[in-house]
Amino acid sequence: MMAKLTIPEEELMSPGHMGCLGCGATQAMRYVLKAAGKRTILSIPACCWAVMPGVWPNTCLQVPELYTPFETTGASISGIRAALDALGQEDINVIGFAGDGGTADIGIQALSGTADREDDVLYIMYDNEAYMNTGIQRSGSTPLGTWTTTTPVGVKGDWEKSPKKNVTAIMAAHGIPYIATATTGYPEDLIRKVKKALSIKGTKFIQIFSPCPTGWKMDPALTVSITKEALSTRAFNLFEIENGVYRITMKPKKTPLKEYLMKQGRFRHMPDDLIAKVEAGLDTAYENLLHLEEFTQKKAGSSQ
Amino acid sequence: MMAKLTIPEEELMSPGHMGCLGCGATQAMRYVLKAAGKRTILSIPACCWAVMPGVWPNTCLQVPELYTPFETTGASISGIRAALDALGQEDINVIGFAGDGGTADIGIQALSGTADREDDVLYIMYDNEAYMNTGIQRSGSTPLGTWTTTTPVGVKGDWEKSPKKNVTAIMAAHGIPYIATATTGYPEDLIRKVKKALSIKGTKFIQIFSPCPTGWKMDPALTVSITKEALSTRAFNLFEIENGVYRITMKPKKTPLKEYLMKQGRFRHMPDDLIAKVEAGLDTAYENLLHLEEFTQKKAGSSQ
Amino acid sequence: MIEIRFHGRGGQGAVVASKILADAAFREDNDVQAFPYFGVERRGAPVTAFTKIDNKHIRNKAMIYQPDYVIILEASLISAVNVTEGLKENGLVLVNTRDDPDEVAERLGVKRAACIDATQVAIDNKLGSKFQPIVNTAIVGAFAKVSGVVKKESVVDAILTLPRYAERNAQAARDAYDRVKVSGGA
Amino acid sequence: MIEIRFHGRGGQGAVVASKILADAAFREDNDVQAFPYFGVERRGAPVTAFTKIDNKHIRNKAMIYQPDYVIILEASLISAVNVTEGLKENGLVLVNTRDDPDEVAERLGVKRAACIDATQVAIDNKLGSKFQPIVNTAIVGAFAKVSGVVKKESVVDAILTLPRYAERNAQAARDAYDRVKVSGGA
Amino acid sequence: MVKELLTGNKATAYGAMLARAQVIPAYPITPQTTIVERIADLISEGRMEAKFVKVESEHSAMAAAVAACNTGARAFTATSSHGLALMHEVLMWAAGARTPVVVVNVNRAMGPPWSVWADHQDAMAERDTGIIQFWCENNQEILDTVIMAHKVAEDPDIMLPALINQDAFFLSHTSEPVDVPDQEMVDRFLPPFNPKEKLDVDDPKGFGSLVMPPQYMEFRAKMAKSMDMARDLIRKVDREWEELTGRSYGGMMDMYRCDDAEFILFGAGTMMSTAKDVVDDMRNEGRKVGIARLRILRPFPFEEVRYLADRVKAIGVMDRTYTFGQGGPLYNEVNAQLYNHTNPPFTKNYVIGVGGRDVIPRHIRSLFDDLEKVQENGYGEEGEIHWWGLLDGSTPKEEM
Amino acid sequence: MVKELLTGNKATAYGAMLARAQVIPAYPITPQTTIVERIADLISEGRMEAKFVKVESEHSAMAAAVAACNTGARAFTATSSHGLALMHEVLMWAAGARTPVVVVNVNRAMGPPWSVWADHQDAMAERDTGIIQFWCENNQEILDTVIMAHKVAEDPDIMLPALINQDAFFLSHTSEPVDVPDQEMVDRFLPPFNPKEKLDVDDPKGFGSLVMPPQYMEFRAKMAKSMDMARDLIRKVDREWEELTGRSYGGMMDMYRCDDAEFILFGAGTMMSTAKDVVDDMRNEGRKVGIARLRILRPFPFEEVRYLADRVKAIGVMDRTYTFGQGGPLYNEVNAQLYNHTNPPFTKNYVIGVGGRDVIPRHIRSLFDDLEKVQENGYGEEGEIHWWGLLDGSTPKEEM
Amino acid sequence: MPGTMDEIPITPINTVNSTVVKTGGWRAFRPICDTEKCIKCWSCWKFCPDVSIAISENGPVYDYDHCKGCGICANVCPVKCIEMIPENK
Amino acid sequence: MPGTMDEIPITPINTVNSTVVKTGGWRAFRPICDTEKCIKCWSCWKFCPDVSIAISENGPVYDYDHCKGCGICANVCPVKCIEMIPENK
Ligand SMILES: Cc1ncc(C[n+]2csc(CCOP(=O)(O)OP(=O)(O)O)c2C)c(N)n1
Ligand SMILES: Cc1ncc(C[n+]2csc(CCOP(=O)(O)OP(=O)(O)O)c2C)c(N)n1
Ligand code: SF4
Ligand code: SF4
Ligand code: SF4
Ligand code: SF4
Repeated sequence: MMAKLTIPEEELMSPGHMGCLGCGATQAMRYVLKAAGKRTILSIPACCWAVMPGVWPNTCLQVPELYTPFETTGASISGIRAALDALGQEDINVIGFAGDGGTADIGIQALSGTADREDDVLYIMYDNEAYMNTGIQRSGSTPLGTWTTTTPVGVKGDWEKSPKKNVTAIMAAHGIPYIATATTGYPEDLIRKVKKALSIKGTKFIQIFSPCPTGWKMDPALTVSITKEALSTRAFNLFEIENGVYRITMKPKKTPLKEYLMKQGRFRHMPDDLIAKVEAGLDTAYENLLHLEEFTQKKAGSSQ
Repeated sequence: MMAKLTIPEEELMSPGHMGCLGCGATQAMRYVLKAAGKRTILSIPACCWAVMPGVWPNTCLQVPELYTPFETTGASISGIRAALDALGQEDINVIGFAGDGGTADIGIQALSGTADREDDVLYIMYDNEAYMNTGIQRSGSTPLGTWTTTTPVGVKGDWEKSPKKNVTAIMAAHGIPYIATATTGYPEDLIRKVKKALSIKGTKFIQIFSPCPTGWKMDPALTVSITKEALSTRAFNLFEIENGVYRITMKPKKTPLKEYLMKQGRFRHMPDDLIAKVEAGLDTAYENLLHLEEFTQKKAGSSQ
Repeated sequence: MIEIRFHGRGGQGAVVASKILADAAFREDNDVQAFPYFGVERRGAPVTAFTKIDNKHIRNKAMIYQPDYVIILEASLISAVNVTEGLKENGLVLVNTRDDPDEVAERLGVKRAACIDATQVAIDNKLGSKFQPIVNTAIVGAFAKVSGVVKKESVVDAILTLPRYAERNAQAARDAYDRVKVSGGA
Repeated sequence: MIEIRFHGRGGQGAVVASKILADAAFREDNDVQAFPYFGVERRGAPVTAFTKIDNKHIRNKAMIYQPDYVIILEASLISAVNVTEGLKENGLVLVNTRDDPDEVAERLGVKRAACIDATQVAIDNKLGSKFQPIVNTAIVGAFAKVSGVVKKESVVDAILTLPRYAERNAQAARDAYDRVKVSGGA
Repeated sequence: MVKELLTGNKATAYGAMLARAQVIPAYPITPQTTIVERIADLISEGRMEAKFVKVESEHSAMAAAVAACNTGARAFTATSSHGLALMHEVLMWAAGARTPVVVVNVNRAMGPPWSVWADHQDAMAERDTGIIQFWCENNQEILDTVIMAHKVAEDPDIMLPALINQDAFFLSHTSEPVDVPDQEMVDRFLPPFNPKEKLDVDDPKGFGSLVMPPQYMEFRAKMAKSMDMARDLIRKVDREWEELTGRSYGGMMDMYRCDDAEFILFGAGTMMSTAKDVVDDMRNEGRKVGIARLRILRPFPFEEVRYLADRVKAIGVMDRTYTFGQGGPLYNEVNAQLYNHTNPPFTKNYVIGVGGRDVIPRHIRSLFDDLEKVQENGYGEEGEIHWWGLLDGSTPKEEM
Repeated sequence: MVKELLTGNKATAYGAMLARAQVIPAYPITPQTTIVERIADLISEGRMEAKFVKVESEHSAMAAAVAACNTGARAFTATSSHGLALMHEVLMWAAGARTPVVVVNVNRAMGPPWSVWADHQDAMAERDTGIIQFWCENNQEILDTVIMAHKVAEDPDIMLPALINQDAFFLSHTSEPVDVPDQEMVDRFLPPFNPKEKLDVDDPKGFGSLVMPPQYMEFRAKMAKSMDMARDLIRKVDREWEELTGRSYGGMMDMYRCDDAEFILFGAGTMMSTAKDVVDDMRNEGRKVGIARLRILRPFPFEEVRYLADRVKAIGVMDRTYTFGQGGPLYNEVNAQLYNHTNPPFTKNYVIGVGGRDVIPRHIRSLFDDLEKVQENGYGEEGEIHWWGLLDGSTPKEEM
Repeated sequence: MPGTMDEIPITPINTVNSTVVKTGGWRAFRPICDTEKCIKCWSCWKFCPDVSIAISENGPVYDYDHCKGCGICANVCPVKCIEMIPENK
Repeated sequence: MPGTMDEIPITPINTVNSTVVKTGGWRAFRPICDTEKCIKCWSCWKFCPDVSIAISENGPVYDYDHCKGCGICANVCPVKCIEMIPENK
């Protein structure tokens, strides 16, 4: 009567870490380590995950881990890989694990360099849609309409004015062999993607949608369920891009965006017309994705 | 019997500059200034163009011009625009003019930030496919197979191993309203695109293919004619992307890549199989472009 | 100089409480400082904040090691944190609890304790949710009563400058002022 | 110490010439330095390079202001650059030209000049293209003859370490050694 | 003038607002973050008119600020530790470009170890860049200094960027009563920024080109001269501010009960505020002690340091950081300036409070005690540089 | 051992090859570029086995080098001026992380004005970072120092990054005869890099985490101690190298004819090489002059400076840069270390050669003349800091 | 926490498993499982961000030393057999 | 070139038109136009990177003070009426 576990049982992340109540980013790490296993070296820049493992001499991570300056993840994992190559050490996963700010903003150059060099590493962007470690400031990955401390509602309605930065598209433009999105609400899918990425040589990129109850002004108990709504509202989409070929890995039935937004304090100020505008944008983006899937799959099929 | 001039007569770039014999980048500047006119502020990072205007107190530029550290063009033009806004000065073009290294590599983060903020500026990448100011080192924009001083042929054949970075695709992924490619061999097209870009609000990006006889190990007299071959071999393609819709602005008849390559010392070592591989890659990229054109135009048509 | 230490959880408003108290004292022509413990705590974790009050100019920028008062925003912290650390001999501890102050004093091993069911006050005044009542204004009201360091009016005035629910918060402070109980039957 | 200055154009090999000469002198147990003028010149623009030769250890890292010899890789530079600047009283100028050395000496206002048609030597030895003949090895060969500062053999040995067309370059040096003419009919 | 309870960070934001900063490119970093947030709030509430450029890094923040300045706008930014370090290249650029950007830096320790607490390495490591440096001990001083710094930096004779330092948490996150001056008064004090040369389409010029060696040195000499001229201007601006507000920060240096002092502690930031209390106590006990607080690091207050040297028996220099392989930076600065000076007093270096360790009155008192002892008996085992309070037993337990 | 004609940059590349650098992330910049190019060539010719990581910026170069070091590989990189400045944050990180990356810096002026010529501001502005600093005067020294620096930096007691400085063009682009030691001999001298702690999947540890204030200071004290210990090790490594090759660089300082000198010029880089020639000439004229060349800036050679101070009448300090608002950095360093020293000699600062101005023998001679005059008559109008050779007439025309 | 200079490594190297940190003190609400109702689907285990649920034959076993009381387990439980009880009571 | 400190601005501000720099000295080959053959299409003018060709009724007028002799004009001329002559001769 005991159900089989759907994700690996081994834990490489321990309790006693410093994550907030209900932190999605900690789930992300837990799953990534389950997928990657012990023969993994992690590189973590400034972000919540630079604090969460614990204050010296404690750590919740059971794999070797390098803390680095904020903007260096791409360069750091390139350096680790180069060193392993120089030392003749093989079969070790090198994973950069950075927040959306550390990826889409201050770290995008180092990441772009890594991809340009085609270094054999996996870069994971855990995406909580703002700078959380410093207390909820906008990042490139913050969606249109969001309140953060640097996009205040105030009198003038200075909420975030530009749409969520499309980091997977940017990475796709780099022509790397594997790109995927995942979310903490679907650990099986997440783990499969991490494993697949690690089986491919070259630069791989995975964006993990990781709810942050603190920054999203949300009940921590909703961390899992909110991801389902993010998917069904197209606020986030699950797909992978293998050698340029798109595959949408989940196509849930559409639900109204407003329900998703109103569960989160960061969106609660949004007027209906703004919500409609955002919703339209998300729908277009989703259609685009469907088109890309069709188009790239057809092309791949025809070239076989 | 005197033909009408096909490009504006006014010169905002003077002779006496420090460009090499037959420098394509100087042509690029000449045409850009003809298109943009006097009410233009230029920002130029470290690159050949930081040296070419002349040693203090000389300058060949007849518009105000700010030299900046290498990696700052995006931030610099954002700062200029913000200042103009704060000072209430309107109708001034703000143009960043940077090399491929200063754009695709060390400057990509600042540029990405500018695009993310949707600042109202034009960013021009003059693309000579390597770091020329420092004496021909690879950049992200260096094509597969190229010799440069950091991708030597040597004994091991350490020529450039990754394809030319697709900067327009990266910028397209940023969702900016106007992106174009141009080349110095077609000044009328180039000037039209610069003018169009300047008529649009938001962040615009133009990549100008600018031959460098010094770095390409090529007869300077070929600066113009080589661009035609670049186009007909698909080594470079002319197109524009307006609000996501692609338009290929020149579709020349295909000519063999090898002829193009063998005119340039930087490619002369390339074995035939490598040439074939590069050629196949360029053909695929061109097909992709054709597909994108079809697909995005159809979509745009249907949504009208 | 009077030194007060607050214990709460990240997100519960201990830092704001320390500022309200400072503001109240400032309104009575004192010099003041209010500051959080300089940690990297996350939401849910125990946090500490401080207030210094003096009728002379406060130049001392050091932290507080021997508080005159300790204010505990949530009783469950008592088992998680050494709340009485450094408390002065005659110091007083104010706790958000329904329990009896004498019993609390004994449990904590201190001479003087005071208790206020700030959670109930907050719920009564519709501050926060049932799961996350906002107790920081109530407890400062109670503190005014048991310490006499600041007047009720000053606390209310300080609270009234809050950007949201100012009046309800002020009322909570007034209610707590009335309901707080001190050990020794005072 | 013997100091030599080279004038050429960017891309023409003046810097390599200065190194070849230094290398030749070094092979004769001298201490040497070879360095370009520290400019930011681009291809086509006039460039300058230097060689210092001494039988003692050279510690002086300063540039050269009063050369003993000036070597001009292309005659058209004479009108573009002040090629004789600082030349020592008895200094010699060696020019790549078909012209007569006496005439050149007069034109330059110097006591001693030497001329070699290095362009022709280069073309004869298939060095570079007709439009861009590579004259730097030839001219160093000529220099060996007219200056006596280094032996022909040393120049040839130095040239033979070049990565490409070493033998043809060496032959150019030998040819130029034989063909160079000095003013005053020497 | 209204008194408000402000943290150092809010005081900073108010300073920028009152100075009418026009372009503010900034990037968040603990413990500077609330500066950026408060500025966003002030703009959003319509209380402040400035272009807030939400850059993607500190490097870009400073680069955008420099460009804005070159275009003729008053530019302001704020950062801390790693952010300041990432600006390093552009700080030097700002100095050479003569763009008077004002930067507030919340002094925080450099990693690794990661640490967000007060430490002066970040700013000391910019002492060679050509940027003016102000140091503050309380929130009032921060607000006032933002305004004064713009006036100094933007003076046509100066035209250099300025850095304003405040201790992490001890100021940035501590609320204190602060007088908020009227806008009208500030406007009288600080005229609009109107640089002689700027990017101007009607008078096109190039800014910052290549210069050959013979001239480069001249440009640097001009910079050196402007930096030196800033000394008198800083004193003058301080006096003007005092006339308007009654508040002075001592011009180039903040001396507290130094006039007849025999023993002086010199240092920067909040620990010197605490030290003033200790001096009062010790004076009551008849001890001739005083505090010299670093107000300006660049240009270095050499006249003031020499003035002190002529009067005191010994100077203890407190450094909240360390220059590895050479000693505390302030200690070196003071010694360097007193060398070649007649009648040099004894000096000793105390490295203290590094990485956010609290400096409490007892520590200050023990430093004075130590200084007196050393002046009488010479340096003990620890030599002239003493790390105060290490676990290795080099500091008496009871003084820790 | 073969003698080859090498530029400073080629000597650097050979040094990295002989030191068996394993990971080399680097980014080109004038005048360092040919280092990167030569390394690419050596690898491509199969003469060197190293992973060359073609990073997109210097910030990434240093970050990749640090990470490689943490993984247990010997890491090397090279840069110059703006590139070094862009590394600033990561240089501090490398120090705190105790990763012995070796960095060669071609000293070049900082912009604006853009300038590619020799100037020491780039490196001096890193003096507070915790990185060991070597300075070279010729190409032989560069090659040798790359090897020695790895040995010093990687010592288990030290574990700090090292910076090796060489003057732009005067060394980087100047060919000189250089002894190229055998690989076998170098291997005997320099053991493989094998750090005690590294990223290891079989023994997982975290590197560089947050540390609370009480411990942060202890970590810094450990760094300070290691830096201080480097002094003896540098002397020892210099002696060992001398035993193997016959070449010594004076350990912590290169003193030339200082023993009985009355007047000393102290400074860094190529101008001090030129100055040695001048000293020989002047000695022949009976003048008691000597040259103290900066070999190590960090840790500062305080014993050597004090040794000199005990012997000479005056020290002239030549700075090829300037710290705005305080004086030449070397001048300050020397003064700082001589303060509190008994029997202090007279010192004067000469700012010279800034931004690539050539320093020729006549200049050196006139500095000695000036120093003698000043020691007798006191500072003249220029004071104790003299910018040598400005167009403003402050330096006699005939001495320029 | 190491007490002397010698016990401190040259740079922070983290070796102590974070389980020594009892984050249970953060908890304001305590999850209690009605093991009768539990169907052993392990959703709670799978989603716990604090790795504070162990699997047993009787259903989830809580590690109250570390559970922070976020309420995710109660929220994801398909049969709603987990209740969040205020710690104070 | 300014000669005194006072003539030097505080930072390099470039105001002198670069035409003062005679880059004609770089030229090894000199373009000569056979104006008889010229059809006045202005390709040469359009593509000259050194802005060294002026338009006249008789065809291109060269600015030999600045022309560097790259040969582009000769190369692009549709009727091949421009010849590049070695400067030496
Ligand atoms: C150079 C630099 N700038 C700024 C910071 C401050 N900082 C640390 S973490 C952080 C935000 C991280 O955001 P993100 O990458 O989205 O991760 P999250 O905190 O949301 O997990 C910032 C701004 C820093 N450490 N270094
Ligand atoms: C921080 C920094 N790193 C490196 C350099 C050196 N640098 C100046 S220009 C340049 C190459 C420029 O290449 P690109 O942008 O392609 O322009 P191009 O020179 O080819 O015109 C480099 C590496 C610099 N100035 N600053
Ligand atoms: S190197 Fe190339 S791009 Fe640079 S000036 Fe010369 S020709 Fe133009
Ligand atoms: S989620 Fe509910 S049903 Fe599933 S194992 Fe946990 S307690 Fe049992
Ligand atoms: S040769 Fe070149 S520079 Fe001269 S005019 Fe023709 S195109 Fe212009
Ligand atoms: S390109 Fe030829 S035909 Fe046309 S204008 Fe020039 S010279 Fe005349």
